Amino acid sequence: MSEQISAGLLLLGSAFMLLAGIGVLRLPDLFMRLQAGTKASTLGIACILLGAAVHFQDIAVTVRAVLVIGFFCMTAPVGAHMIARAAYAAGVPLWEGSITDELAEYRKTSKQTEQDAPMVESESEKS
Amino acid sequence: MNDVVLVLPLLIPLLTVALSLLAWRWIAFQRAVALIGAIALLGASVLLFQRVYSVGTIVTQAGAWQAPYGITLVADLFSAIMVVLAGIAGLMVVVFSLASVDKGREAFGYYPLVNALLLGVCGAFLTGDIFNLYVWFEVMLMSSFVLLALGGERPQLQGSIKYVTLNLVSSAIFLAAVGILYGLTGTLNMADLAIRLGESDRPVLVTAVGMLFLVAFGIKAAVFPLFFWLPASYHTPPGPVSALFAGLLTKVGVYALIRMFTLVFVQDNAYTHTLILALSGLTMLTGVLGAVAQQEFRRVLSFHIISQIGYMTMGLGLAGLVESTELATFALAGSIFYIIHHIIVKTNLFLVSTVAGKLCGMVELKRQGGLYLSQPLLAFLFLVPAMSLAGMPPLSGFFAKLSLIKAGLLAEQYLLVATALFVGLLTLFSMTKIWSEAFWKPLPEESPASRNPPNLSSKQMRILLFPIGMMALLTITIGFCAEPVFSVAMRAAEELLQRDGYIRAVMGEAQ
Amino acid sequence: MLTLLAIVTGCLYAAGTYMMLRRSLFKLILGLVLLSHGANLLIFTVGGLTRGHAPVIDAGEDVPTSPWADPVPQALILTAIVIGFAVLAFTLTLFHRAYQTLGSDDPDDLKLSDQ
Amino acid sequence: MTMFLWNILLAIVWGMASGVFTVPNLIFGFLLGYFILRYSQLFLGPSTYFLKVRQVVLFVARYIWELFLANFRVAYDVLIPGAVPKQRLVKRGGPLPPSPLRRNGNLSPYSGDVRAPLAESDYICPGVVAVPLDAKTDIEITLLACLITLTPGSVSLDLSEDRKTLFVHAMYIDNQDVEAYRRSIKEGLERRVLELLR
Amino acid sequence: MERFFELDGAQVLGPSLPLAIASIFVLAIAAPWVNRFAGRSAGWLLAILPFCLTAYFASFTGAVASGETFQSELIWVPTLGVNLSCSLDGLSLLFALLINGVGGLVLIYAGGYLEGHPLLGRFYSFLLMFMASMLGLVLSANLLGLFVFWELTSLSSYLLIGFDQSRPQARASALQALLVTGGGGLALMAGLLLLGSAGGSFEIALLQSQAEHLRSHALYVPAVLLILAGAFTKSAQFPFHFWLPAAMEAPTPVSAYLHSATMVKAGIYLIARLSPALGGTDLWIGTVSTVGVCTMLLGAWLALLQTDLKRLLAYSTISSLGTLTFLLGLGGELATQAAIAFLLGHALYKGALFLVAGSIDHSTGTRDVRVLTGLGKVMPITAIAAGLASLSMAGLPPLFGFIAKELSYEVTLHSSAVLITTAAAVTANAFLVAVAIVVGLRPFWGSRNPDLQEAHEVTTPLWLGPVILASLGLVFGVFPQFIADPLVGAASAAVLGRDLSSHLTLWHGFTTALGLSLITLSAGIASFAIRGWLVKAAARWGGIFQWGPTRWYDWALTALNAVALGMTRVLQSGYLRHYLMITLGTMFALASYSLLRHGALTITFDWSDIRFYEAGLAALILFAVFAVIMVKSRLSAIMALGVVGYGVALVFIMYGAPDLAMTQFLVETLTVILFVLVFFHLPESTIVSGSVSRVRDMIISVGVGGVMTFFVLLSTPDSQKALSDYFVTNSKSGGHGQNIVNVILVDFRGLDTMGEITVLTIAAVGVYALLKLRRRSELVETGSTGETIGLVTSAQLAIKEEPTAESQMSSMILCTATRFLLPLLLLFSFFLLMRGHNEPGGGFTGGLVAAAAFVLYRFAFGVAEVNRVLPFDPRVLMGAGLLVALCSGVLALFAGQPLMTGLWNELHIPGVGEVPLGTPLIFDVGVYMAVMGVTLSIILPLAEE
Amino acid sequence: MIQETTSITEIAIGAGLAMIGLALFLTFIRLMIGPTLPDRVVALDLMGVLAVGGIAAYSALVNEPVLMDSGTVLALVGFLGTIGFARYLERRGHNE
Ligand code: NA
Ligand code: NA
Repeated sequence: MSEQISAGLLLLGSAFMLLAGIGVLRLPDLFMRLQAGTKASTLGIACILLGAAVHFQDIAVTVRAVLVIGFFCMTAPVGAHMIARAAYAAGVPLWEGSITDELAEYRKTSKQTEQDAPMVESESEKS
Repeated sequence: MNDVVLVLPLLIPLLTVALSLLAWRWIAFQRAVALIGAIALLGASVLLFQRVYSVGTIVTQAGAWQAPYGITLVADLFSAIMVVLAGIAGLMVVVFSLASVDKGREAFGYYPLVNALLLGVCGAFLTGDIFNLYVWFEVMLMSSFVLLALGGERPQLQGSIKYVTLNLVSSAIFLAAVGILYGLTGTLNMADLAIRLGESDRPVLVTAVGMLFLVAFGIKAAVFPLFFWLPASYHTPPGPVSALFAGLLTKVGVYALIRMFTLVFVQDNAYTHTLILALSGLTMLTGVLGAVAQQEFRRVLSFHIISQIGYMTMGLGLAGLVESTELATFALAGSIFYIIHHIIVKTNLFLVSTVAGKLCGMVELKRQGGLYLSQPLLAFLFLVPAMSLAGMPPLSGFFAKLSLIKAGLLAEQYLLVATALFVGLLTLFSMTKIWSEAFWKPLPEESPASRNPPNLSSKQMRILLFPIGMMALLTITIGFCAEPVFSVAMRAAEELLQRDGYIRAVMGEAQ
Repeated sequence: MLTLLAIVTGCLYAAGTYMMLRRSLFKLILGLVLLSHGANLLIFTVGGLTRGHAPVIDAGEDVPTSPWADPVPQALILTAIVIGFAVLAFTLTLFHRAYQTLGSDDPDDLKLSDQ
Repeated sequence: MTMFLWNILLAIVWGMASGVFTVPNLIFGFLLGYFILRYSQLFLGPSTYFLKVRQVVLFVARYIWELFLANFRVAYDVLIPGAVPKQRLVKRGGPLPPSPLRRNGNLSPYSGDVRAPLAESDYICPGVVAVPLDAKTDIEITLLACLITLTPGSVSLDLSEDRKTLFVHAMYIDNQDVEAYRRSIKEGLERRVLELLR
Repeated sequence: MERFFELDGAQVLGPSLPLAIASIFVLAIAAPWVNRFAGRSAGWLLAILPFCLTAYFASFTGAVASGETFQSELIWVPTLGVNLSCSLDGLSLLFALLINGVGGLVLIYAGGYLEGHPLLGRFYSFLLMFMASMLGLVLSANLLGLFVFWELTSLSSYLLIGFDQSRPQARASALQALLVTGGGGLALMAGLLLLGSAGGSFEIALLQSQAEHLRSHALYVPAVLLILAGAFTKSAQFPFHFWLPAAMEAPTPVSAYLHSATMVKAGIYLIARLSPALGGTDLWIGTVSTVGVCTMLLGAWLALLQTDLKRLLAYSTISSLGTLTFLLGLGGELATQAAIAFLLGHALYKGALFLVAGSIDHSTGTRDVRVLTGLGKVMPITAIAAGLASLSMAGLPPLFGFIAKELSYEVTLHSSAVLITTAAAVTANAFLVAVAIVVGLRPFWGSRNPDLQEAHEVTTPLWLGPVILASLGLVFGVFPQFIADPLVGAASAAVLGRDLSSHLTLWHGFTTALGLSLITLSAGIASFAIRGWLVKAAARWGGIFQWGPTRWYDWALTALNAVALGMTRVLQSGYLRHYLMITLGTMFALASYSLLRHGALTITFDWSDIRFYEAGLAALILFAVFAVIMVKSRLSAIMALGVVGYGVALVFIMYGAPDLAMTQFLVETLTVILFVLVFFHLPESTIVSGSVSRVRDMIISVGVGGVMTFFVLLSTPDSQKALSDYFVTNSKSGGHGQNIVNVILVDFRGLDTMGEITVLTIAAVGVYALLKLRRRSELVETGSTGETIGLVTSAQLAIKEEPTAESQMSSMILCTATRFLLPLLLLFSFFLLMRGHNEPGGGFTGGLVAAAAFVLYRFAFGVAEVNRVLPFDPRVLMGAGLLVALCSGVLALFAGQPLMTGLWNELHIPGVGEVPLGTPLIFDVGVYMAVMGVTLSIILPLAEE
Repeated sequence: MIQETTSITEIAIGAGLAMIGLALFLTFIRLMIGPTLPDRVVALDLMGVLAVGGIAAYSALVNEPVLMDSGTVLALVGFLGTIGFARYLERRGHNE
């Protein structure tokens, strides 16, 4: 039974990994590639680690697997956020099919208000 | 067997490094520690020498793991001699540094770096393990990298880049060769390697690996055509650093060559040692011609290092080629004597060049001058090592050259002897060039020193001249006491050539 | 597998050499790193290859389960890697400083100290 | 919190008692302890622990479920030929085509507006959306941002300087309805996070 | 090697002869002080010793004349065959007397000549040093001992010729003399060594006793040629004669002493000394006498053409030296006696004449013979001395020169080539008569040149020497029997190696030789008369002499410099790429030739046992390597490099090396971060090398790579794994650890690790210093302070950091996450450290992870904040780590165990049981601290940039 | 201990390793083609994660749990590298 579970988890995880790889290659802009790369791989790694834990059936391995999964869940989004933020700040373009960019609007207005008045008016507050 | 005296030359500099780092901001403490450490190192090395001289090769198995399993530290007479020389050069350079190194460098680890360099050098001399040798080489190299670049002046950086790059290539080759040796034999202990390579069923491969070592150590020793890093860099750092490098670093390469090609790679001497001999001749010649072409005090000296490395390897080459054991011993003893002579003389010449540079305010010989009149003591103290380098009797260099040339003649290597003699003449030529330009010639008008004379306090001057004087005295002493020194070299050479003693000492009953 | 790794090692050496001969200090360092990877892999390979089994003794036993990988090359390489890191850190900084001071990344502009 | 520690203690005690320190056994011990503790509320007095545990379990379960769903959605887009607009794939490595949404210069006449998607795809409809925050503390904001990022299809891009707005890059703004998307985050994930933490 | 050879029947003197030499050396050292304290009388004081020694040596004349030899044994470096043993026979005695006698007079003379000269003390010193060396040379019984002194005379000559160092000409002449004699000296050394190996000893007496053996030895010809080369250079024989006239740059006492009376005769001495052992063969006679004749003629002719007093004398000295060589080359009783007599006579008159020339120069300020006339009245004493000396030189009876010349004519008349030799001798002597008139008589004749108003008689020290020397010429001429046997006879006997009695007489009767003397005299007077015409004629043909050896010397120097410069330019080109190419090419060439020189090698390529993921991994690494080479962007190259590193780490994992992989992952990531930090500023490099150089580089690279591949394939291990077997079996029992790699690192091969953390520490210091230690001019951009070589630390200048931009840019999300991650990572690093001995991990990985935690903190919060959080200076932490590691290793020493021996103790922890605790674990803690300190020391300052 | 008979786990892991390997190659392509620096950073980050997965799968394949620890370390420093790049990006911009 556990053999099947671990095999399944490992396969599923690997599939997600592959998905991440394909996504990173195929998606049209950085932000979308980032999404595919971060999330599918996090899910994939979680599955693989769980599969390995099931495979070994060892408390120490399991604890470490769980800790690493936790670690990934903590760091992967932070990392993705950091790249996205930096990329956006550095002016990496969005895909031409994007329908809205409210951050750009916010930046523009806050720059203006910095000069004109201290009031900060964001896109979201308008809506 | 457990000899504390064998590990002291490693522990003392390491302790000074650690203490200096702990007191990172307390420079006065670092100076004191460096001085005490250097004195202690010299003392320990003399003790070690005494011990080895009286009881023969001594061995300690680090971690109490029997050879070939652990790392063996071993001091035979050759190692002990080298360690003493390192101790002498180290102490002299540290004393000299006290009065000549600027505050900035002192604040950024100058003294711990010097000690780390000495650590690496002593480690390389004392280890009996090929990979451990690599590690000590790296300690030495890394310290030399930093010492060379410390201060970050333009020529320093330029020189450092070449020095670092070429030495890293050497390290990479060394490392690969060690790996291959391990693959071939499954051991790292040099004595064990000597046994196993002798039994190897792949002699061609063994020789080829030997070539890798030849190149790796040849780079460190600055042998033709692998010497480029040396003239590119040695004249760039502060004087005492150059002096330490000039005295010790290439000699570690020579030491390693001698060790490897008398202990480990002796299966195909007709091939390997002929090669070494050919390289020796070319090294002498290219080095000295390079020196002739130079117009700067330290650059001249730098090229001379190369030229003299040729002499040192010449003895090794001869020792591997001649039939008679007696002659082989004699030739190798010539090499060892040459090394002894060279370390002291070369270190001293670089120190003199530093003082000359400080006094004249410039390094180019053309713009130096007048020291014969203004600094008679310095002039005399230059003349002693310079003439010794040129092989003038009764100074140390004469006996060094004499023994090698004699060995060459007895081995009927006439072309090499002719080269060596010619190179000797050119050495004399460039030493007199320095003498004539920096000392005899009046100080040129355009020299900065003639406008604003250097302000070296007499106390500073005394500290600067003390090590120079001591080493000049040593040069003269070696000349006058050439017999005892040479007979020690003979004994060391004998031990090197009769590998069994070394192997038995290291391997103990395990063999 | 030995054959494959031998070729990879050779390629690392070749690439390292080639990079070092370019006219750029940056590539020179890349070359050095490749060379040191090559050396590490070489030691690893000639030390003998054993699939999968680390030289770690399981709890309650006295020797590792056979066949174990040879721990000696591993220790050597570990030392070499760490030394290599130290050397690289220094070299990088040196080249960085050299670039700042000399204003060039071209090693051919470094002739001053030889002439 | 004390209850949680008690629970763990009970699990360990169970492990020691049974002498088997395997994962399933410990989990079993934990569950056993949970129900014992829950029962002992009767004489120990009520605790928020059990509510929180239920919340966490539900939250995690739902989150993981959403994670899977979202991942499959991305998988579809990525895997199905044609889902990803082709003209972008042709231009690998080359310079990017001029885009009205590129932020440099004054080329942002559409900001704040919704514009028609360029792609043939019905699925991918990306954009940067500003989400006003009710979350206040560092931990709340961070957790929310991380969870948003961890959900496929959205990445937390940046936080406004007054920490009141989170900008999210979304891959699927369904029906090109930005407001609906904003709402789905505010009333979905943010609400649940705040419930959990407060 | 060789034992000191004791001549049968020699008198052993004890150390008195070496002591005589040493005493002069000691005096040489003391001379400057003597000069300082004794002032004007220093010359007199210093001369006491040489005069005493003259008397001392004179006391041997009787015994020596009766055929005795005295020896002093002093072993110096027997292993090399160098001994200071001395022997005193007739030849040595003659020289010893000359050296000390003339030397004493010259010292007195110098006191007057250089009175008030600031460097007079040094002058005395050098002169005495020469005197001692020369004495040593002639007393040495050992060839190599002789050589030692030989070289010392060259050196002292160098210092004396260049005594007036401010003049470029003096320096050049000194160098020329040194190079010529030094070069000869090296040839001599080789020759002596060959001779020694042929004869099995360097003791002259022993060599003499086996002359037959030597002359038939295979090494005879090269030995003789090399030795003669040495002798000829020293004694200014053609074509090496040119240095001697140039050496006239030296102060006149030097010329008188070294360059006429003594040093230049060292070559003559050597030829004489070795002729019993080596002489008598055709080679010897032919070479020596031919060179002698040529030198004799050339010197005499050139002497006649000079206008400078000293140069006249110098060329005439060359001629005389030629005569001596010629005579010695002929060999035989008569020739030898003639040579010895000539040598003595020449030393006396030429020394005197040189000193006179110096006096004239001192008195009038000029040495130009064209203006020097009529000084006889103002300088009567000098004139008398000059007259006597020049008459002796001209060979007029009753002066000693006459006897010597008569003897030499006797020799030529009895030689095999009577006509040529006699004609040559007469010609040369005739010219020398003219020269004698020019230097010794002309300046004092006739009316005084009005330009020489200041001329005056010289002081006592200046006339004493010439007068004594010249008078001796007269005394010996009138009473030749005084010196016939004791000096000339004994010396000749020594040269010949057999007893003989000498019969020197002033008057032989009307012989052919007397006739030749008359011819010589009249021809000499005639050539003096037509000297002006001769000079003009020579000037017309002077072009020939432009092609003389002086030119050769200049050419040789120019060529040497050109070759040296050219070679150095080519080899030491300054191009790092060339250096690398040559270095790597050498490695490739040597390795591949060594592999292939015994024919082709069989290499087996085994593709069978490859799993698909292994192939995939290899392919990934190769792609990445290819990418590193090909990509244009720096960042891409760095990332590709990272992929290579990760790929290698995966290889490590595949073959069971988790520790290695861990370290590699950590190091690789830090490397990439370092690269990024450093190349933050750098622009892309735009230089693309040409296709030719690319192909060339590719060939070298493929060669290097190919060789390495072959090495790997060829050196597959046999099953001999003694080392690892031992480690595996002893790891747990002896090393108390289950992770064998870690046990190797901290215990079996702990010394490696000790060295390694030292390397790390040094590198960290280096990085820190490179970044923080700046030139003042670099920091003060304006450069208003001008040229300062001094260095300043950035702390001293307190560069303002800009924390504002940094903190603004930081993401709150990252900061919050980091607050949680930092303790977590530190905990993990401790975990790695603690378990490292038993499972993958250890001090390195632990330290690196701990450092990584702080680096992360720095990325989130900036430099200032991380400095606040860090409880220690990273440099101090490194030092502490080193110290801990060191102490853990040293503890064993106190327990009487070898360095780094693990000391273990079972620690009872209630509930857990026995926990082994040992010094290797402490060592690992030291490693942890050092690695952490190092990494922080490297990365934090770089991140500040 | 690699078992002689092929178990279901082995098949699954083999397939998994193949998928991960494929993913690595695809990601590597993205690393090389960019076009922007953040693209490369994303790719490199992903390669690290893929490697962790590969290590875990491989350690299950050869039944050697100690190998997994190196994966743990990689996960840890991979994050550090990504953050480093991100900081670099913020300062430098995407133009490399
Ligand atoms: Na390395
Ligand atoms: Na190590």
